[in-house]
Amino acid sequence: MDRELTITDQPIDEPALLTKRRLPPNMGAVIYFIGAVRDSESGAPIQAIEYEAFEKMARHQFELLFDQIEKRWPVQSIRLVHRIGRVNAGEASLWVELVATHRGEAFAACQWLIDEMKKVVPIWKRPVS
Amino acid sequence: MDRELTITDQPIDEPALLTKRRLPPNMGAVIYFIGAVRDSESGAPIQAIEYEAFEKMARHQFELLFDQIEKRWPVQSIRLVHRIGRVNAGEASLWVELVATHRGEAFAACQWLIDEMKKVVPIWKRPVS
Amino acid sequence: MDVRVNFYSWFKDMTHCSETVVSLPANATVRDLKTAVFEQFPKLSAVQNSMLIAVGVDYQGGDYTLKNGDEVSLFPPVQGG
Amino acid sequence: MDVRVNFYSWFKDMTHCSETVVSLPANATVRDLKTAVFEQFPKLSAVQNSMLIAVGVDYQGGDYTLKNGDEVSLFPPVQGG
Repeated sequence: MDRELTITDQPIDEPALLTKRRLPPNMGAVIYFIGAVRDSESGAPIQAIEYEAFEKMARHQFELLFDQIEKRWPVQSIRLVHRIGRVNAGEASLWVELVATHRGEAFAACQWLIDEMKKVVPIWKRPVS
Repeated sequence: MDRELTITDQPIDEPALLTKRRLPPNMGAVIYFIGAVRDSESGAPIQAIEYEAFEKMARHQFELLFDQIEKRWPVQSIRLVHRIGRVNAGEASLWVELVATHRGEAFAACQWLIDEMKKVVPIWKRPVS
Repeated sequence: MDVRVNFYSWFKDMTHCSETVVSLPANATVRDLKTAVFEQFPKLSAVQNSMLIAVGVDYQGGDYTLKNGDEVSLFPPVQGG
Repeated sequence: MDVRVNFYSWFKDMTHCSETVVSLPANATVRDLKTAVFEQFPKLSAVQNSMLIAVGVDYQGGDYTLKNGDEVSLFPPVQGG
């Protein structure tokens, strides 16, 4: 399984990432998930979220999740970008691309990845009001 | 719920579609699903798939599915492009964008939409070898 | 009344045409129409279990009563995406 | 042995520091380390039920035996995405 993991304090450049997609002709499904910062948290308006990461461990934990996906689903490739630092409301904090033969495994693996990362990858949020 | 449905015999221009995304700042999740034509069908190599649609009914059935989604999940917007005519292996035949507050409803609605369209929307495939 | 019938996908290959017109008595149902169509195209009766039927742009069952001007479409299972 | 301990997120706010060093006997476990840390930062013991503990880049439980050079991280539940 091809993997590409980016943890960055720069805005996520979706068009540039799209340009670099590799879609081998035996693959039938691509899923993108984009998590964006919303302009409120627990009902109160916010300007941004400040993301903090324990980056070395975050990378390792992401790789462990990718290992699990590789074992469980026939996924061709995963590209994941997580932004850290200040992310303004309306901007993307997470971008995931998953390429697979069929949509079933693409959806299953993508949802599992996001659910699990929220349990184990050491990244924290702090709302900025 | 905003909706935009396109049935076209032209290639799906993902970068252009991405540029036109509307992501209100109270929305936290975007999903894209891209269905691509694979270079084999039932084990035999193919060059392309020829898609035929009963277009007027296809539009109506898509709208009925969007109505159902609007009733069942708090989804902000759906954009869907289905290509008809000849689509070469490696090219996208289906493009779906779904914007929602949270990822749970985005994933649920997107999967439901694709599963259901494959049951009711009158579009047919013919492999070209 | 005359009812126009459209065929799609490989149903066209079986009937060698994309549409036909069948003459039906007033108040005929979709079931009556199928009987009439199968007389004209006997091969289609062999695939009736996987046949989908629409009147206009909506799916309808055998009990649906046709009215003048209705347009019926017969086609195999759909496979979009 | 001396073990470096890092704090993340609002654990830093509670301890007013991002790291500390605790002295432990040889063969001390993560559990022993927590006891030592709670002595230094009593507020942390109140949130120990929602505390995650890593040694290096892997999560570890209380029974894990620390060795010289280990770096321990204590942090609240993660919230990426």
